[in-house]
Amino acid sequence: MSNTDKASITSRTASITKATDLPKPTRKTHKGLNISEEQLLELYESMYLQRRFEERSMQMYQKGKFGGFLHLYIGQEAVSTGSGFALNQDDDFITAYRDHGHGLVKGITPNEAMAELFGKKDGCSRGKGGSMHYFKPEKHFWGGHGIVGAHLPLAAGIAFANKYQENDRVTICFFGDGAVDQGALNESFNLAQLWKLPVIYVVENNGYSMGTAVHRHSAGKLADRAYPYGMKYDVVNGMDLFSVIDKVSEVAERVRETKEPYFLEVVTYRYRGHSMSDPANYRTKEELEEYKKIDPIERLKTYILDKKLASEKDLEAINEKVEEVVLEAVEFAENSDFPDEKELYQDVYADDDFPYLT
Amino acid sequence: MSNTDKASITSRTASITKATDLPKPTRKTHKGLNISEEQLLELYESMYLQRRFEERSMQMYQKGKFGGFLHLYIGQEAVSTGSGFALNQDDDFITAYRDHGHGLVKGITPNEAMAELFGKKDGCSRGKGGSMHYFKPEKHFWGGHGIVGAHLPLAAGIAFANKYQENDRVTICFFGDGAVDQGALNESFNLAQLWKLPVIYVVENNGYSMGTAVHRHSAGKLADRAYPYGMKYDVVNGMDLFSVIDKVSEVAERVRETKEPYFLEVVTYRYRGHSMSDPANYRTKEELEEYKKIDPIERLKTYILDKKLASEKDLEAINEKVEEVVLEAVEFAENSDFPDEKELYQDVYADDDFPYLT
Amino acid sequence: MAQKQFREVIREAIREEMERDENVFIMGEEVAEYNGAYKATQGLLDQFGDKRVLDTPISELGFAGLGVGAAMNGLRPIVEFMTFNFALVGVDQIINNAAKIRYMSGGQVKIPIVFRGPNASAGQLGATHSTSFESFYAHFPGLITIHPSEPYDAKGLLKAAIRDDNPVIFLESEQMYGWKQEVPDEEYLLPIGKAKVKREGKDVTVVADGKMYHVAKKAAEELAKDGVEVELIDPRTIKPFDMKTVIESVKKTNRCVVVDESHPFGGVAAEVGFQIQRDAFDYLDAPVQRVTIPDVPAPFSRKLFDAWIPGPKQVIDAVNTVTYRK
Amino acid sequence: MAQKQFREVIREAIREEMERDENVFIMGEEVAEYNGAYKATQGLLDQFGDKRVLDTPISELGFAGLGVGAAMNGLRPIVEFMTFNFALVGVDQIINNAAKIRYMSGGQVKIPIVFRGPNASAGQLGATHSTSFESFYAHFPGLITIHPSEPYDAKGLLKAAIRDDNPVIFLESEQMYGWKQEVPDEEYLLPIGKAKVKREGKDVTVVADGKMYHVAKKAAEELAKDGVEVELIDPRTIKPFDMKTVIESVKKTNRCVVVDESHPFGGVAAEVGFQIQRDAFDYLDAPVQRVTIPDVPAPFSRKLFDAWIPGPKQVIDAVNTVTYRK
Ligand SMILES: Cc1ncc(C[n+]2csc(CCOP(=O)(O)OP(=O)(O)O)c2C)c(N)n1
Ligand SMILES: Cc1ncc(C[n+]2csc(CCOP(=O)(O)OP(=O)(O)O)c2C)c(N)n1
Ligand SMILES: [Mg+2]
Ligand SMILES: [Mg+2]
Repeated sequence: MSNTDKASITSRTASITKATDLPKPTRKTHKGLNISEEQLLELYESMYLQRRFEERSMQMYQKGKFGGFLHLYIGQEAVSTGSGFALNQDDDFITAYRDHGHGLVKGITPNEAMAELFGKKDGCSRGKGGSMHYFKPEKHFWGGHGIVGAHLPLAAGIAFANKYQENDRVTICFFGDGAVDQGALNESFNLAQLWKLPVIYVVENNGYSMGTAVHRHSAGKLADRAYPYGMKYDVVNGMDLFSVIDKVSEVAERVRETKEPYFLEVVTYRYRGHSMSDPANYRTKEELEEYKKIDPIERLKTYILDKKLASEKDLEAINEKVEEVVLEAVEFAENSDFPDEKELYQDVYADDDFPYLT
Repeated sequence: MSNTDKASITSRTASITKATDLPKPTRKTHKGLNISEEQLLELYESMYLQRRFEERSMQMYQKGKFGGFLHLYIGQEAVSTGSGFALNQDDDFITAYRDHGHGLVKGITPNEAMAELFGKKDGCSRGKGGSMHYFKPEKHFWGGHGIVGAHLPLAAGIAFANKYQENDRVTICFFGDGAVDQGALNESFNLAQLWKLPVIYVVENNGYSMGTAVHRHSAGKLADRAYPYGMKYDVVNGMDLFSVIDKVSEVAERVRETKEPYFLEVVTYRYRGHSMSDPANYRTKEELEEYKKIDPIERLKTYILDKKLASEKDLEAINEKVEEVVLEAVEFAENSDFPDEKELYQDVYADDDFPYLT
Repeated sequence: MAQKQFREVIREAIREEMERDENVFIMGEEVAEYNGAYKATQGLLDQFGDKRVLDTPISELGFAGLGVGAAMNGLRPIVEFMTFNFALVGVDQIINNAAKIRYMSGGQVKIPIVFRGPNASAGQLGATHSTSFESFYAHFPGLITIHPSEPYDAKGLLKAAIRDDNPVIFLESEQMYGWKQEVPDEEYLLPIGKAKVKREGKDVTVVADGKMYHVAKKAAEELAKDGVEVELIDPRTIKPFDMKTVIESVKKTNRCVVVDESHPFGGVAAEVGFQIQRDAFDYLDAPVQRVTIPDVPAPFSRKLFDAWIPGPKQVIDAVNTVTYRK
Repeated sequence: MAQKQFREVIREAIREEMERDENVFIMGEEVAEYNGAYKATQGLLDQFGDKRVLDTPISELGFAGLGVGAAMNGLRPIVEFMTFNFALVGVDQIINNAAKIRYMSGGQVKIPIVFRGPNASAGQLGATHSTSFESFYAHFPGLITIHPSEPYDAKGLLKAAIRDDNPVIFLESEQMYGWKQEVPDEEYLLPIGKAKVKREGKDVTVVADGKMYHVAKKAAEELAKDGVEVELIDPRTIKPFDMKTVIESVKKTNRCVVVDESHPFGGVAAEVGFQIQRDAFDYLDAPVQRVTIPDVPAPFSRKLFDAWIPGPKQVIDAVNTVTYRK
C-alpha cells in the first residue's frame, strides 16, 4: 500500500470499497464476528458517546472552562471501540495524548473524563494529568502520554510484566503516524520481538502528524517498520468498526497464544485539527468531506438500519441517552471541586512526608 | 542470511567459499577491480600497518603507557581499507570508538595516532580525545565516537551539508552490530531516505556487541533494517578486501549519482576481546581460529604470491617498513610533550577568553 | 521604532541572518509548510524555499544530530524544537555531541549551531510539557545558554547566537510569543553573556530571567509603591552568566533575591545565590533568597497550576524577607 | 565482619532482594552471561535464571522505558546502565516517565524501579564517558538520587532503594568497585535521605559525596596533622538531601566546603552552599566554598585529566580559604 502521495490519500476515500489505499473492509457480518445484537447497540453507543463527549469538550474549551491542549479523536472512534471489543476487559491499553476515546472505552466514566478536563479532583487523574494524561490503571488503562513515542517502551514493559507474572493479558499500544519516526519504535520493536512480549502495537495512521502528511515524515510504508525484526504485521481499515474488530480479534488470539508482538497499521482519519488551535489548512475540505462520507458511526448506523437490527427510533433513544450522559458529565465536572492546594505536594513521591526542597 | 544462531556462525567460517552465512567473496581479480599492482601492495601495506599499529598499541597499553579503553580493530582491516580505496580522498568518514583503522586509512599518520593514545599534544586530537575519539577533519575524518549509535545522525548531517553545498562528496558511516538497536538508527535512516542524503551506512557485523552475540541483541537480520524506508541494502563479505572494494565502489557510485542513502552489512570478525579487559569467554577458541584462517591480510598475501604480483621478499620488505614506521610512532609518541595544563581550558568554546565558572 | 511581538523578532532575526549568510538554514517540526507551531517561522519557507527551511519528522535525536553533523561540515543550522521538553528524547546529541566534539577533537571541529524553541511552562499543559531548561543546559560546559525575556533582547541575542561559533541553546516562551516591545528597525546585535540592569534601585537586587523577569518586574512595581526600590537585573544569558553585574549591584543594595523558573535543586537561583555569598559575603545584610517553581512537576488543574507558578507575591515575600520587612 | 568490595555488596544487595521478592528482576547490557561489565552482577544469572536476569540490547531508551512499564504493572525492576553516561540516550524515560507518571496519574500508578550503574569519571575515558550525574537527576522532582561512597552505605541503601516505591537513581563508581570496607554479614538496611557525619571536627564542615568523599577524607587527614579538625559529612543521598545534618554541623564549625564531582553550574555544591547561606547565614564566619570538577569536559590526556579531577590539595586550599589560613 502506498500512502505516500496526497492524491492517492484523497482518491482512496472516494469510494471506500474500491479504494486500494484504504484496505477493504471485512465482509463479515456481525454474526460472523460473534457480535450479538445487543452488543451491536452497545458498540454504537460507545462510539457515539466518544463523539458527543468530545464535541461537548470542545464547546467547554471554547467557553474557557479549561485550558491547555485539547486533541480530539473524532473520526477515529472505530479504532478504540473495535479494539476494546476485541480484547478482554483486563487486557492493557496504553495510548498517546489523543486519549479520550481509548479512556472511555476502557472504563473511565464520562464524569471522570470530563472532570479531568476541567482539572477537578474527581477527574480520572485527580485533575493532575489533564486531557493528555488520562489514567485508570484499575481498569487497565495506563495513560495518556504526551511525549510522542515515549510510551512505546512502557507498553513493552507492561507486556513484560504480564508475561513474567504468567497471566494471560495482552497489551495494546496505540500511537500516531508521527510516532513511527521516533527511535523509541526501533528500540521497542526490537525488544518486544527479541523477548517475545505479548503486545500489539497499533499505529493509528490518520494521514497527518500535526500539519505534516505522512509521506512527508516517514519514508516507505508504515506497516513495513515491523519487517526487519521478523515481527508480524498487517494493515487494516480503521474507518470500519467490523474490520477493526475482525483484525484485532485475530491478532489478539495469536499474540495471546504465541506471546509474540504484532504490528498493526490502522488507516483512519481525524476530522478536527491537530489541537484546538489548528485550522488544518494543510488539507483540503474535499479530503475531509470524503472521509466524513465513510464515517464509522454513520456506517454502523446504516448497517444496523439496513439489517433492521434496530429502528431509527431505537438509535435516537440511544443518542438521547448519550446526550444526557454527556450533559450530566459536564454538570458533574462543573460541580466537582478543584483539588485542594495541598495536593500540589501529593503523589510526587510515594511518601506523604517527603521533605520537599524550597 | 541467518546470523542468528551460533552454530551457523561457526560453521560458516569452516570454509569461506562454501559458507552460506558469510556471503561469497567477489570473483573479481584485482584487474577486474581496476587495482594496479602498485596499489595492491599499498593496500597490503595499509592493512598490515593497521594490524601492527594496534599490536604495538596493545603492548604500550600493557606497559602502562596510557590508560582508558583500548578497542582493537584487528581482524576487521579489510573493511576500513577497502572502503578507503573505493571512495575518494575527500569523501567523509565517520565511525564509532573502534576507530584506529579507519583513522589511519583516512590519513591520520601513525605518529599522530600513537601520540593520541599516549595523550600527547601531537596526537590527532591534541591528546584530548584519546583512543575512542580520533579526529582529522582536514582529511575528512570526523571521528571516533564513544556513544553507541550517536554518530549516525552526525553522518546524515555531514551528508546533508555536502548535498547543500552541492559538492559531490559521499559520506560513509561505520558502526557496530550493537548500534543497530539504538533509536538513532531508525531516526537517521528515515531522515536520510526522506531527504535523499548521500550517505552509506555500514554496519560492521563482527558477531558480537561486547559479550552479546548478534542474535541475542537484534531480532531479525541486520541488513533488513533498511527495508521499511525503501532504502537499498546488501550484505558483503568483510573478511575479503576485494569484496569490500567491489561492493563499496558500486554503492558509492550509486549514492554519488542518486544522492540516496545505502545500507551495507559487512560481515567480519574481531580477533581480540571487546576492549583490553575482556577475555572474550563468550566465544569458543575454535570460532576464533576459523576466522583467523580467513584472515584478510593473509588472504591478500596469498593472492599476491599466487598471482606472482610480488615476491615473499617484497612483502617482507613492506612488513619491515611498517614495523619501522610503527616503532617510530611509538618513539614519536614517547617524545611528544603532554599538552600544557592551560590546554584544559582551550577548545571548549570558540572563544579563547571564555569566562569559565569556578 | 515599532512595537513588535516576540515571535516577530525571532522571525526577523532568523530572516536577516539567512539573508546574510546562505549557510544558515532552519529545520524543525512544522517550521515550513505550517509556518511554525507558534508561527515564529512564518513566511520563511516562501522566502527561502525548501532547501533552507525544512520540516522534520518527529525525530528530535535524528534532526538535532543531523544539525550537529551539518555544523561540523560547514553549515550554520538553526534547529527548532517544538518545545524544549521534546528535546529530551534527543538530548544526548546536545550534551555529548554538540557540547563536547570541539573539545574532544582538540579544537579542530567547530559546531556553530543554534537550538531554539519554547521553554518552560505555558499554562495547563501538564508535567511533560512544562519544564524549564535553562539550569539544565547551563550545567554542561561547551554550550552557551540564552534565556531572554523581552523582544528587544531576543532579537539582538538570537542574531548574535546565529553568528556565534559555539553551540547555543536559545530558550523562548510559548506564552511570551505574543508579547510586544519597541524594537528598532535598524539591524543590531547584542553581546552574549551580558546582563542588563533594567530597573535601578538601592534597596534590593532582584535577578530574574525569562518569563520570571516579568513577574519580578510586577513585584518591583508593587514594591516601589511601598517605598522599596528594587534593582532589577535580567541576566539574559545564563551561560556564561554575567555575575559581575550582579555582584556590583549587590555591593550597593546588600540584599538579593533570585527568581527563576527552574526547579530549586541546583537551579539558576542556587548557582547565583551561591556565587553571591562566595564573592560578596561581606556585603550581604541578609541571606540571598530564591523564588523558583516548587520541587514538584507541573500539575494540570488550573488551581494547582496557579499555586505552582511563582507570581509577584512570592517575589514580594522574598524581598520582604531579605529586607527584614516581616 | 568481613572486608567486602563495593561490587560485592552491590551484588549481595541485589541477590538478597531478589531472594526476598520474586517481583524483583534485573536487566541491562552484559549483566547476565557476561556477569556484568564490572562484575557487579556476577553469578546472578546462574542463581536466578534468564527470566530474572536479562541481557539487553544497547537500547537504553527501550529498556529503561520497558523497566518503567514493568514497574507500573507490578514488578520491581533494577535497570543497570553500563555507565550513566549512556543513560542520556534514554533519559526522557527517566525524566518524563519514571519521575512524572505517578503525579500525572494522581497517585494511581506507582513506579518502584532502581536505575543503577557507574557514575562519573574513571580515568582516561574522555569527555563522553566521564560525566557525574548526581546534580542532574536531583534537579528533577519525582526521583530519589543516591550517591554512596563506601560499601557499607551502598549495600544498606541499595536494599532500601529496591524496596522503595519511588524511582531511584543509584550512582556507583567504576573506580570504586574494587575498594573495600568492613560490612556486616547480617542483613541491614539504611534509611534513604540521611547523611552521616563520618568524622567529627570543630573547625570546618566538609560535605563530600561519592568518589569525592574519599578525596575529602584524605584532605581531612592531612589537615588534622596541621591541627585543623574537619567535620566530614557524607550526604549519601542527594535527593532528598539531609540539610539538617549539614546545618547543625555548620552551626558548630561556622565554616563549610562542599566537594562534589559535578560541574560547578547548579551542582550539588551550589545547592548546598546556597541553602547554608540561606538557613545558617548568621553562623557563617566565611563564605561557603566549593570544590568541583572544572567547567570543562573531561580531557583524555593523563596530565590534563589529573589537573581536571579534584584532589585533596584543592580541598585543603578551600579549607584554608574558609579558615582564613591563607
Ligand atoms: C517527542 C515529541 N516531539 C514533539 C511533540 C509535539 N507534538 C505533539 S503531537 C505531534 C504530532 C503527532 O502526530 P501523530 O503521531 O500522527 O498523532 P496524531 O496527532 O495524528 O494522533 C507533535 C509534533 C511531542 N509531544 N513529543
Ligand atoms: C549508548 C551506549 N551504550 C552502551 C555503551 C557501552 N558500550 C560501548 S561499546 C559496546 C558494544 C558495542 O558493540 P558493537 O556495536 O557491535 O561494536 P563493536 O564493539 O563490535 O565494534 C557497549 C555496550 C556505549 N558506549 N554507548
Ligand atoms: Mg497522525
Ligand atoms: Mg560488534
